[in-house]
Amino acid sequence: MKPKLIRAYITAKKQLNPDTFSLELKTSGLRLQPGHFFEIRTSDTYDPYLNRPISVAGYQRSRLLLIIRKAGRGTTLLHEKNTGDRILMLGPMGKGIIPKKKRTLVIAGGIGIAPLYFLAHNLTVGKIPFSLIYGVRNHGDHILISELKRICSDLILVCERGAKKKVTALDVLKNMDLAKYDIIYACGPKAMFVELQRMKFDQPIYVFCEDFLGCGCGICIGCAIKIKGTYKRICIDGPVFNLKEIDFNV
Amino acid sequence: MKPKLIRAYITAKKQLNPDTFSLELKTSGLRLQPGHFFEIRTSDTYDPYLNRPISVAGYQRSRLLLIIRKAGRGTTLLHEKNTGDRILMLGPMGKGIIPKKKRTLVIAGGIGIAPLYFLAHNLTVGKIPFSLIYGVRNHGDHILISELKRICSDLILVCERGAKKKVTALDVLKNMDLAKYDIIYACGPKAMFVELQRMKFDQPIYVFCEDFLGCGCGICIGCAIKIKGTYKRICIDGPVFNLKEIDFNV
Amino acid sequence: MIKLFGIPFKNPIFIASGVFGFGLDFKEVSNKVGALFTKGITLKPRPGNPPPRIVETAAGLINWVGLENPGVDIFCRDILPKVKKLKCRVFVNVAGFSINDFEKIVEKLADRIDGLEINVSCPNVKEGGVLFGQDPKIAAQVTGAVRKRTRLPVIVKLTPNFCDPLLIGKACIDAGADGLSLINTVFGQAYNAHTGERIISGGLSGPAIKPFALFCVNRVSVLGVPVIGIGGIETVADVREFLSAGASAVAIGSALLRDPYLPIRIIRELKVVSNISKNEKL
Amino acid sequence: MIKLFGIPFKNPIFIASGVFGFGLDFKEVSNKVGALFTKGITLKPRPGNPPPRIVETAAGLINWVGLENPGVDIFCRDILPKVKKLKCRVFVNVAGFSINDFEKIVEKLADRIDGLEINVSCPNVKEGGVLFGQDPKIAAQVTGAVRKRTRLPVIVKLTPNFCDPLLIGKACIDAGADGLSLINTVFGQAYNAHTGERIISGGLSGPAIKPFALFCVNRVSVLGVPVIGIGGIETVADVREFLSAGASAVAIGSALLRDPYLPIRIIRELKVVSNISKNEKL
Ligand SMILES: Cc1cc2nc3c(=O)[nH]c(=O)nc-3n(C[C@H](O)[C@H](O)[C@H](O)COP(=O)(O)OP(=O)(O)OC[C@H]3O[C@@H](n4cnc5c(N)ncnc54)[C@H](O)[C@@H]3O)c2cc1C
Ligand SMILES: Cc1cc2nc3c(=O)[nH]c(=O)nc-3n(C[C@H](O)[C@H](O)[C@H](O)COP(=O)(O)OP(=O)(O)OC[C@H]3O[C@@H](n4cnc5c(N)ncnc54)[C@H](O)[C@@H]3O)c2cc1C
Ligand SMILES: Cc1cc2nc3c(=O)[nH]c(=O)nc-3n(C[C@H](O)[C@H](O)[C@H](O)COP(=O)(O)O)c2cc1C
Ligand SMILES: Cc1cc2nc3c(=O)[nH]c(=O)nc-3n(C[C@H](O)[C@H](O)[C@H](O)COP(=O)(O)O)c2cc1C
Ligand code: FES
Ligand code: FES
Repeated sequence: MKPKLIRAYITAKKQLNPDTFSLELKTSGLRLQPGHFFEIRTSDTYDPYLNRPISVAGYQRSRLLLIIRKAGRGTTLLHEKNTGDRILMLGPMGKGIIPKKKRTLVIAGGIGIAPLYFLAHNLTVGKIPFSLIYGVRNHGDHILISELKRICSDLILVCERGAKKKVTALDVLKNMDLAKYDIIYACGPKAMFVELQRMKFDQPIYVFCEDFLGCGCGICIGCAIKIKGTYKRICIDGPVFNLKEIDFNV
Repeated sequence: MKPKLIRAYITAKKQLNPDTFSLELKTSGLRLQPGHFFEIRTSDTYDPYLNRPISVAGYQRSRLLLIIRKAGRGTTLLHEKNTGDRILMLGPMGKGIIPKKKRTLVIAGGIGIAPLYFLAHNLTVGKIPFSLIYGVRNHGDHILISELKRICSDLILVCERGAKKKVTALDVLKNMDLAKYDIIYACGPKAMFVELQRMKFDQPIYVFCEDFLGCGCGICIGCAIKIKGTYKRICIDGPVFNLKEIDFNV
Repeated sequence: MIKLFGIPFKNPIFIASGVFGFGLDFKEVSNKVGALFTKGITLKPRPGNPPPRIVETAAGLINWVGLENPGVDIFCRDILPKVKKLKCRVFVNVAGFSINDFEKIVEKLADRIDGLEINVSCPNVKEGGVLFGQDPKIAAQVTGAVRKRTRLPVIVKLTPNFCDPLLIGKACIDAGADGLSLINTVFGQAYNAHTGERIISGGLSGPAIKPFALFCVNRVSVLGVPVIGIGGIETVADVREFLSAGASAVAIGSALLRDPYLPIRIIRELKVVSNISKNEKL
Repeated sequence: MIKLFGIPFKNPIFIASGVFGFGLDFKEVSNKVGALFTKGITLKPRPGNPPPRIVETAAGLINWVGLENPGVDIFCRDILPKVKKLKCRVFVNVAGFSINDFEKIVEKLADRIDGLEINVSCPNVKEGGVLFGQDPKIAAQVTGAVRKRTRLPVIVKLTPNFCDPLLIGKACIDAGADGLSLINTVFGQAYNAHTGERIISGGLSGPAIKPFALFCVNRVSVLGVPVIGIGGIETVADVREFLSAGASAVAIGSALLRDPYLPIRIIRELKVVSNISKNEKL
């Protein structure tokens, strides 16, 4: 699907944890898969200048769900918007993925849950069994717990700090029997990807890359990622890549 | 009074005509006169970059009244603010004036009513009789009519276009017996000032100048106005000047 | 319709080099503009620079893409046939690291396009690039060498960095340039405020540089050749500012990163505006 | 506390020339900063340019104040006694239209201040100004002439316009400059989009130019003298970017137009931040 300029109304806004919120936007006629994202205009002015890429976290009955973490200026301006406000955005962008009918493991770190929430939903709809490991930094950071519990029979919530059991998603992973899974999807900070790469899994592992983008639609070549030795564009060739092919030491 | 950095809450917002609105801000401990203005930050970002000067239109019981016309980007952003929002501003700036106990004529053109509304109020409180000629471009543009009627026994509303009687404030002036007045105050577009200057009144006439300012507090020398042959600063030496001393042909 | 270099253009709204690839991703946009300036083409393929390649700044961005492109041979074989089908003028942005490079690229392109934009102003490559555009003698040499090898319109793209576009522009015109385009990006850097590391060193673009671009365009407008104004154009008002400063046409750059459909809207509004002013004159 | 040119400064946050008058309107601010650079002082009084003198642009502004100032004599007689009471270092920004001007102003100022900032970079005057700062030979001549007449620290303020600050800076240091400050404003223009008239042609400043300023500061930082970084500084993060780029101290300019109290906040935050990082190191 070719990206379009879309003006959509906010139909709902929810605070999910102290620095994460969701926006529900009314926009019809799209065909969306996990991996797709929108480039959101955060201000009517030139500051911030560039749009901000935000993943599709859900799409049902003309309602687009976005889950956003206040990371800086742009997302803070988005946080100031309210139900009824109109948002300008471009999309859908990126390549969406259709989950394979394989035994699936999903690993989310922090805000990485955003696109994976959509993936989990699609896995459920497609009746594909999956486990979800969802790690966060601080106690209370987990979002959408009841929704996740409803769609995921095997949900492992972990917390690095402040909880009784201090573990990361990767600690959990190391103590798991991974032979149970044929395919892995992950989204989280870059450090997590680097660590996952070191773990050398047998099964294919696909990661949702989140980096600073220019245009989001392939025209600026500003979002280089080295894949099997040559630069690809995160926005057009991804954002989902086979982790084994990524060269992080560029 | 030295300008301070003030963070004030909007306690009321009213739409006065299609492109003019008022904001009431809670801020205490100020001593304000007509001519004083505040430099308002219209955005948390760098675009628009400079603050916008807005006159004090009223101040009573810690409530500051601003009357603002949507003229461009900054004032449009201000218009998007709502009751409960906090506004950052610097002030008070400029030299306030204390109206003399003389028979007074006040001439307002368009948004020029903003500082003159405060002046009219102070004239009333000081029991100084005055007439107010208030001209606007289009039918329906007049604001605060009932309030003005209450404080001003001699109110002349005129309208350039769209009304039955198409006249400007200056047309009215030309047909008036000006000997009735000892002093004149005016605020309006520059074209009006130039025209008033041509009319060569006998009595002193003071005008509230509105130009694009840099800092509003005297430090940038960016707001030059030629007074008796030398440049003065609108923001610090004004904004109220003796019209006869202004040299517009700079 | 406007006429420059003896050839007609649908309108004076062009697309600047490097921000729209080869115009093939959004053909409906390319088909509407007066001209498309392609991404810079080098003699050999270039992988481009490692990330981060783009960092946002106040009302603009710094890029350090580093002329990633497939090289002139693959361009001619795989891309040019598609580009030729676009319903707009196509100018290829030629980026060399030696005079010889420029000559060879121009020869290989031959006359299969509408014109050439000689890029002596790229700040994001180590050799050549902006250095060629900072010295009037070298800029003139490059222009002269290209001039000898083509009958196509030759536009030289000027840098505003550490040299006077008026001097460089004049030298290039004397050496045979038909027009000038400016400005290319302004030198810029950004640092990580926490670690102190440099994040990027590259070229600044966007609304932030518009006043500087207007100054430069106005400065070279006395030289008597068509000038393509570039730098921070986002609105019809911006277009009119550049035309007022002396540009014959304008090219939109970074704004396309915010909205690839922008040129369509600008062209439409510009038509409406000029129709209105025509009617007002009646 | 920092030490530059052999003298101590309370902190590395200075106030740039021309945006705070003589520091007397907001004394509580002047008293807190490391140094104040005065509005440019010329030999004769100057009325300045007609309005409009300031036009806002994206994330910045263009000014065309034109060095309005009372001239060195009235400055010395009426203003200097008050300025001397400020509890900060005071550097007088010296603006000449000939080498002779510079010499005379410096002689008249004598050693009643803490240092001199030689302004060879003002874009808003017809004669002299930026032209002096674009030619390494003339810039060096000015510097040399000043050097002979004073034992005070001499800082040369560089322009980023159409010349390489590295070249000019080197020439000035060879001629005896103790330090460099940069950047002065960038050439900029704005036009009325409706009428086509030029509104202003002057100097661009503010966050828009910060990336360019960082580039220039970083470029001259190899020269081995203290560099005062200027251009678009609004936050502690900006300060740290400039220090990372190689500046020894920074000066705040346009940001004061938005908030004259800003330096106090930046100095306070900077102290907090550096205390935190000190504690983290323990
Ligand atoms: C394909 C894709 C999908 C994404 N999906 C989502 C999603 O669904 N939900 C979501 O929340 N996010 C998502 N992201 C990430 C999101 O786009 C970013 O968090 C967002 O762009 C940040 O914008 P901002 O203006 O809020 O932050 P910025 O103001 O741009 O700041 C971002 C970070 O950089 C730091 N920084 C900026 N400048 C400097 C400097 N000079 N020195 C040091 N540090 C600096 C800031 O402190 C901050 O930590 C996605 C990204 C991609 C590429
Ligand atoms: C002392 C003082 C007191 C004031 N008091 C009040 C008051 O009480 N109430 C009030 O409403 N106003 C008042 N004003 C005026 C007010 O400050 C301005 O209307 C306001 O600053 C406009 O800001 P803006 O961002 O909304 O408009 P801007 O976006 O700055 O635009 C202002 C105007 O300039 C035009 N313009 C801008 N750029 C260009 C260009 N390149 N080419 C052509 N045209 C252009 C716009 O179209 C618009 O008409 C006062 C001014 C002063 C100096
Ligand atoms: C991401 C990016 C890539 C660019 N690549 C090129 C290029 O290959 N060749 C070139 O001459 N200019 C290149 N430019 C410069 C633009 O064509 C233009 O001159 C500059 O960005 C100023 O215009 P703007 O402010 O509208 O972006 C590039 C600019 C950007 C932002
Ligand atoms: C209104 C104004 C007046 C200025 N006057 C002077 C001056 O007299 N002498 C000088 O050397 N620089 C002058 N400058 C330049 C500033 O000192 C500074 O170098 C420049 O504005 C960049 O910094 P900024 O982006 O923080 O403003 C002036 C700048 C402004 C905005
Ligand atoms: S962000 Fe522009 S090409 Fe990917
Ligand atoms: S606006 Fe700065 S001195 Fe008046």
